[in-house]
Amino acid sequence: MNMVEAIRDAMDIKLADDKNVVVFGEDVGFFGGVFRCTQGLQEKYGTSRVFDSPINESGIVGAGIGMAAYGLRPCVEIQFADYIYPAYDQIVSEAARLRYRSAGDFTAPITIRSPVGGGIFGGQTHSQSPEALFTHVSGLKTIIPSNPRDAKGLLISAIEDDDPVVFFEPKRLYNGPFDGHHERPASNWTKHPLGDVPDGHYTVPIGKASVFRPGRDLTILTYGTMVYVAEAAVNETGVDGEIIDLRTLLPLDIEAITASVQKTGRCMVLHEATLTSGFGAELCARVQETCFYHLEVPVERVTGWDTPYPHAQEWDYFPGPTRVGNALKAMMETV
Amino acid sequence: MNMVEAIRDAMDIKLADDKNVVVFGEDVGFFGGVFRCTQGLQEKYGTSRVFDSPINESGIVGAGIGMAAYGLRPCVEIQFADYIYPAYDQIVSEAARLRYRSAGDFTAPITIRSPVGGGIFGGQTHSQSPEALFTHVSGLKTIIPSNPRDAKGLLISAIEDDDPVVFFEPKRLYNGPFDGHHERPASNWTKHPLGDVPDGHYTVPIGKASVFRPGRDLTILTYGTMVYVAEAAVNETGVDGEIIDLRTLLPLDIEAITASVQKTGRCMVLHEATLTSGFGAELCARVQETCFYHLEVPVERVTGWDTPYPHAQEWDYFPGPTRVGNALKAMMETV
Amino acid sequence: MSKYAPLEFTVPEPASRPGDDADFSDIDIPLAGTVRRPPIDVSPSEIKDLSSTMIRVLRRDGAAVGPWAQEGIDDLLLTGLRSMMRTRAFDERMMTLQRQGKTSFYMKCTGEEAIAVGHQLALSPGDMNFPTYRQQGLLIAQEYPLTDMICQILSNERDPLKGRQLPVLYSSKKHGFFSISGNLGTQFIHAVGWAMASAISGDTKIASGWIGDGSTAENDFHSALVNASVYKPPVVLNVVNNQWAISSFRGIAGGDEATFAERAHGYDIASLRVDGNDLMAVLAVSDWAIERARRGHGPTLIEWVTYRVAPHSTSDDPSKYRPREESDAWPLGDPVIRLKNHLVQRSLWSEERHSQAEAEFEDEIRTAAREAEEFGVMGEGSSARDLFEDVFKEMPPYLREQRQKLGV
Amino acid sequence: MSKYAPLEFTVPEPASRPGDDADFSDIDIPLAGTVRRPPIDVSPSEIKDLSSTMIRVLRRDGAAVGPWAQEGIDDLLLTGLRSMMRTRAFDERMMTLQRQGKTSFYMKCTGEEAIAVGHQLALSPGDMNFPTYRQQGLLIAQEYPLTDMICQILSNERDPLKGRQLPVLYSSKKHGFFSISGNLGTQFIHAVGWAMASAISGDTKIASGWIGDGSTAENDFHSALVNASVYKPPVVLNVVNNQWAISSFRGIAGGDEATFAERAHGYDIASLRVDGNDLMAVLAVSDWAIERARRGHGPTLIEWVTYRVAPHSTSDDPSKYRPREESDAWPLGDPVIRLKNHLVQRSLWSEERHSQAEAEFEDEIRTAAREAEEFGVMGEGSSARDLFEDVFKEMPPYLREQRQKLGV
Ligand SMILES: Cc1ncc(C[n+]2csc(CCOP(=O)(O)OP(=O)(O)O)c2C)c(N)n1
Ligand SMILES: Cc1ncc(C[n+]2csc(CCOP(=O)(O)OP(=O)(O)O)c2C)c(N)n1
Ligand SMILES: [Mg+2]
Ligand SMILES: [Mg+2]
Repeated sequence: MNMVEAIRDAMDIKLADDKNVVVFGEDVGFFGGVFRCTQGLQEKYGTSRVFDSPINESGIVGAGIGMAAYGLRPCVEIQFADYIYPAYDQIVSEAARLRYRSAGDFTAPITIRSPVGGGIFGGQTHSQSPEALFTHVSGLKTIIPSNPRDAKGLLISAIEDDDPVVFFEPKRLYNGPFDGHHERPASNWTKHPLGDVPDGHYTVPIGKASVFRPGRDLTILTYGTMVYVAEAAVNETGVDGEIIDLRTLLPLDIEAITASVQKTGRCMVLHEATLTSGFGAELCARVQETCFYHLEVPVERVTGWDTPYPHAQEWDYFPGPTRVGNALKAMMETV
Repeated sequence: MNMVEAIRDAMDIKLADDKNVVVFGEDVGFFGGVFRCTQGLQEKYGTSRVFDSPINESGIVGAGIGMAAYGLRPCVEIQFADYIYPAYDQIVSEAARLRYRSAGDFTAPITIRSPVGGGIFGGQTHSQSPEALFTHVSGLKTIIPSNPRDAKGLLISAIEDDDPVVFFEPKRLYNGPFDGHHERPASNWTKHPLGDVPDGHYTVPIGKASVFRPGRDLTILTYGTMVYVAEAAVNETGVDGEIIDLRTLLPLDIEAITASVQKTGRCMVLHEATLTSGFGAELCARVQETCFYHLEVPVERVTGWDTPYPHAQEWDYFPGPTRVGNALKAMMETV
Repeated sequence: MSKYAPLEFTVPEPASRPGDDADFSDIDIPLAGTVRRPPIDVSPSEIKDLSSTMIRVLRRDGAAVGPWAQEGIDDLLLTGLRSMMRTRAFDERMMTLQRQGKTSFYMKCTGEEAIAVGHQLALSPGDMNFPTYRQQGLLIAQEYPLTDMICQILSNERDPLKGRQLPVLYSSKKHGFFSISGNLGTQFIHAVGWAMASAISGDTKIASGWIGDGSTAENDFHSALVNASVYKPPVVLNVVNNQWAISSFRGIAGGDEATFAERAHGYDIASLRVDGNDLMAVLAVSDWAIERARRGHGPTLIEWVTYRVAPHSTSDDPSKYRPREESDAWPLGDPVIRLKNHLVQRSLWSEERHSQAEAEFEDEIRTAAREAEEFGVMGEGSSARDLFEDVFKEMPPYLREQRQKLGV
Repeated sequence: MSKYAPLEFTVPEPASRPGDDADFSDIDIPLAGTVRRPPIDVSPSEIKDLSSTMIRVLRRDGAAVGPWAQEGIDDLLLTGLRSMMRTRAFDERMMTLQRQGKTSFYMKCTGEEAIAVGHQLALSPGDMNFPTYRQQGLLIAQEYPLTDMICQILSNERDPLKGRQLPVLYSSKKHGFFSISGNLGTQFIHAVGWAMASAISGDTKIASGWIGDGSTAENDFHSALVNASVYKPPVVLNVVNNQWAISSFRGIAGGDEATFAERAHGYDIASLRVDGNDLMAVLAVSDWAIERARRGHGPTLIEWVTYRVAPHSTSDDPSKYRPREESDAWPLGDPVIRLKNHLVQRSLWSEERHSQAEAEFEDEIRTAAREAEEFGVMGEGSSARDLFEDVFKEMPPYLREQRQKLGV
């Protein structure tokens, strides 16, 4: 099962087992979404459960909050994460604050799905990774799965969660794991163990990282597409990196992180978003707080540059396996 | 001169010397702004240069971008930084990207002023410090002055800058330096050397920090209101802290930071915003990158908690001199 | 050089400023009873004229006239009068508390009481309001415990919102009162979403959204209208046009040449413009719109024309931007006096009962305030532990750690 | 239990879906020449009817009729025809390049050419468009170098935007063409702001904003209209209603019962609804609105009624959501053919010249494409150094360091 199918399966299961679940967003109804994540769901559950929304991201989230306050569990789609900013006020000032400001009287159990990341030659408005803009907001949970199995289990957890969840889907992973070698043929999920998605209802817990690849030399903290880039770089350099797939950014699995870095003594933080004030900054800060006396070299951030996501220079922007590999080697060389 | 007067003076000078400067925002015209920062300017420059806007923050910034593209230099006010989120898309996707995406063909030299921070018993929607949400955005400059003299010089620089600038004014400092001892009588700027503001046109450069108080034991990286809290904690604990007032968060004066931390070997990061993914995370990350081998203890973040800004519990949220002082002492005790 | 004159930039100005005589000559007021009452299933395009006029029931002489005058609602009218009087007395008392330094902040709705009170009396249990900070009448009209309200205003130990919100930003699901946001306009689309949910669930409940004239400029106004236009959910969209938004008059929201009710036309939403200082008009029009929504005929936008007699808040001084005596000149009068006159004329009420009631309500509120003050004022008694609760349903480990760090 | 029936949730549906016969019976089309032409200083409230009808000049038989028919503009009409033809030929060629893998992405405006082309011909040098991605006609109508356009589409060495933008998101200040944003709707308020600036500066230039039917739902539509309503700047606000927004039809933007032009009523903005497939109507109405703006009479919103013949983009397959032959059934016809018929009838043009012109334009564009391809395709020749330029006017040290790290 690819990631699109896994995500669709999660919504399908929740639509079937909870009549309060509704799914909407731009083009998600009759058409089934520009990435096809909701294909067939309107036909199966009707237009009251799965429907098109006007092109108004603020309204999608705002109406979702009203529905959630009523008692529904909306799972909404923002067509690209680059278009989530018009909804930013509704997410930050409303969804994230409602429980707190009403002392639990009203809540907003809404799931906001949105494709993130580049690598599809989409230019600056189809490529961004804005996760750090959400991890700074108290009251929100932020999830980024890296494979179909996690995506399904985490999306079910998100929809069942009683708080608002921002669920970012690395669009470059929809069809297959992607290691950053854009010049090579694309692989797909059918051949990958994590494309083997269990049937029916299961959950992957929010707030738990997974050790994607155990290793002894160095810890790589990463998530989403970059998990595979890290894997490629590890394989190509021979550095025995332990790759931690964070899966949830907030709440962060600091225990898993600390255990790994205290073991390896070296830590790289890897993401596609721009460097400054990216989520990698928080990871650096936490790691040096909990592992200071174990660190042999500074925590190294390998990330997108502090520029908008370019179109033609996409692969110069993208922190691919070469850049990651060079950084890995440099970190192992430093005394 | 207090900070309100200094800010007004900066706008007054720019309105007078550049006919392309216009000032607008909610209640800024006839009334002169809810914090009185534009008082008298409409009378002096007329309704074409200084005027009220509809209550639509997105429109304030959006119209400002259009004006800037025409050739004006709008200096707009968002009444409270808590209300900047509706304008977030216009700031991030438009103002910050325009030069890049048009390869310099169009630019958006707009200054967005807004009061930040708490300590005025204003509850969660009159107290926030959202600076980190802007430092992650490539193409924006972010400034937070801590005193009238800098405020005037930096605001003139911001208006003259050819790129969009977010200019946050710590509202608790408008009338006087505030050290976090809310139970004591408020002091005001007339008695403070930094309240002595030069007449006429001058600039304070964007991107340059200042050493607010030299010290040998430890570096405190901070900005805005927290500068005075740091000062109080240093005085009260006797820890000889070097207080760096960053003034500009982006571009960050990494040289000043590195010089100080390499000298002291200890670094505290202090801000009022919530901890996770706050600007303190970036500071931690940078400091451990540039000063790793000089650091004797982990960089310590003292910040607001990861909760919304509460109303009644304001002083439990606020990282006041006691909390800062305790952290300073603990950092000096650690071996 | 050019055959065109240089363009000019114009900014709308109110008819009068401090020092001028108050001037409301630009407000057209039709005689009471002259506006028709369409059936509740009328199509929006058939009643466009009703957005440009003003539905009024109470005549200057106290008589209730025209097609919107309801009969057989004497008890409701008496309840309405009492609720308006209690709301006004409450506001006065809270101002005193603020002056005494017992709360940091307060916002009055003086002169606008008929709107929230009348509308609430037309709603049914289970319906949900999405209010702004000037609809305290919604709570007071339904006997929400005044002590609880005051505890919220004092942010004390018994504050139902645990000290987390600015005074007056109430929340009570039980009373059909959605948590007030400090951010303007955001609740308007929530009302639409809630109403969509009611329809999706095959329920019979309706939502009622509230927004100020100034706040109609916010973008959420549009998202609410677009969604209401597309899905036609059971929602009433109330615009309280009290002429001012802090220091800026309605013209700065684009409400000078067109009415706010007319905004609905482009969205195919029914809309009505109403004398908001006329409780009988408020009741009748609210009934109409609520019944329309509940019968599945879709949304209605209502512009309630009124005047903000009070300062914007306790932080505001309106004499800086409008004539001091402007509120006396307001042509729609005082909603309490207008209803009183009607009831007195019909011998359902008297000047003596009015004075008695005033004293009674003052007493009631003074007692409630005294009771509330026992639990603390100005944030006293609020718990630092509460600072970390309700960020999420379950407190995650990192917040527990932060709480420990604070030592609470 | 309740006396009310359960509410129902309804979502608007287009008249036809794949497999159905195309159905446009819900679109009312008045005869050409039947709609009045008001003076340019008319007040918005006097022309509300013009938002619900459709201004048309070209009759089915090719005659130009009615008060909006202009005379003495033969050269302009010929230029218009050529520009439309060139635009269409350009689109076709770019599709081929996309199929050949020379560009990743393209968006056609087939069937909508009259709107951008006609409007551009009515503008003056110095005026500024704030376009969407479907107004390539604005550039092509003013002889913007096709090679430059193609270099942008190919993101090659000569791409004026240095490879930073998705193909088709042009920018050219010199040609009065504001940088196209990938984010829908944002430019509408920019147009208003730019026009405000023109008025503030005592200039005589006007701005022209563009938005799609689907994108009118975006909140920036409201902020644009509110600001246009308040300050009455010299701006023309163009809504291109091509019936579809990717897979959702106009009803999902609330444009089914009310027209998009009617949105302007509640804002006291003049508005007109126009046959967008009729170049003579486009010219005449654009002239009217531009002159109105330039003379200081304020903003006009124009709804151009047309049909998106093309797929949304090269990533789209419309047969998934609408009848395959829907575009043939579109009742307003093809703008090129309609103008051609008019010109042929008046002997200003002929079938032969038409075929010749087609061949000529195909050639011109093929040549331009060949020229452009020499500088690379699919991002070839773009420089990694350019990645770090233009983030700011001056590159700050941290970006210089990052560039060094990348080794460029
Ligand atoms: C998003 C946002 N912007 C600005 C403010 C500041 N503010 C609070 S009330 C107000 C005026 C609102 O006026 P109106 O909507 O007419 O309501 P009224 O106070 O007259 O009842 C403003 C500008 C805010 N609370 N939220
Ligand atoms: C803010 C934002 N939301 C969503 C999108 C994705 N998107 C691109 S085009 C489009 C449809 C726009 O339709 P319309 O405005 O009618 O213009 P048309 O394509 O018909 O010319 C959508 C939803 C976007 N680009 N920006
Ligand atoms: Mg008001
Ligand atoms: Mg369209």
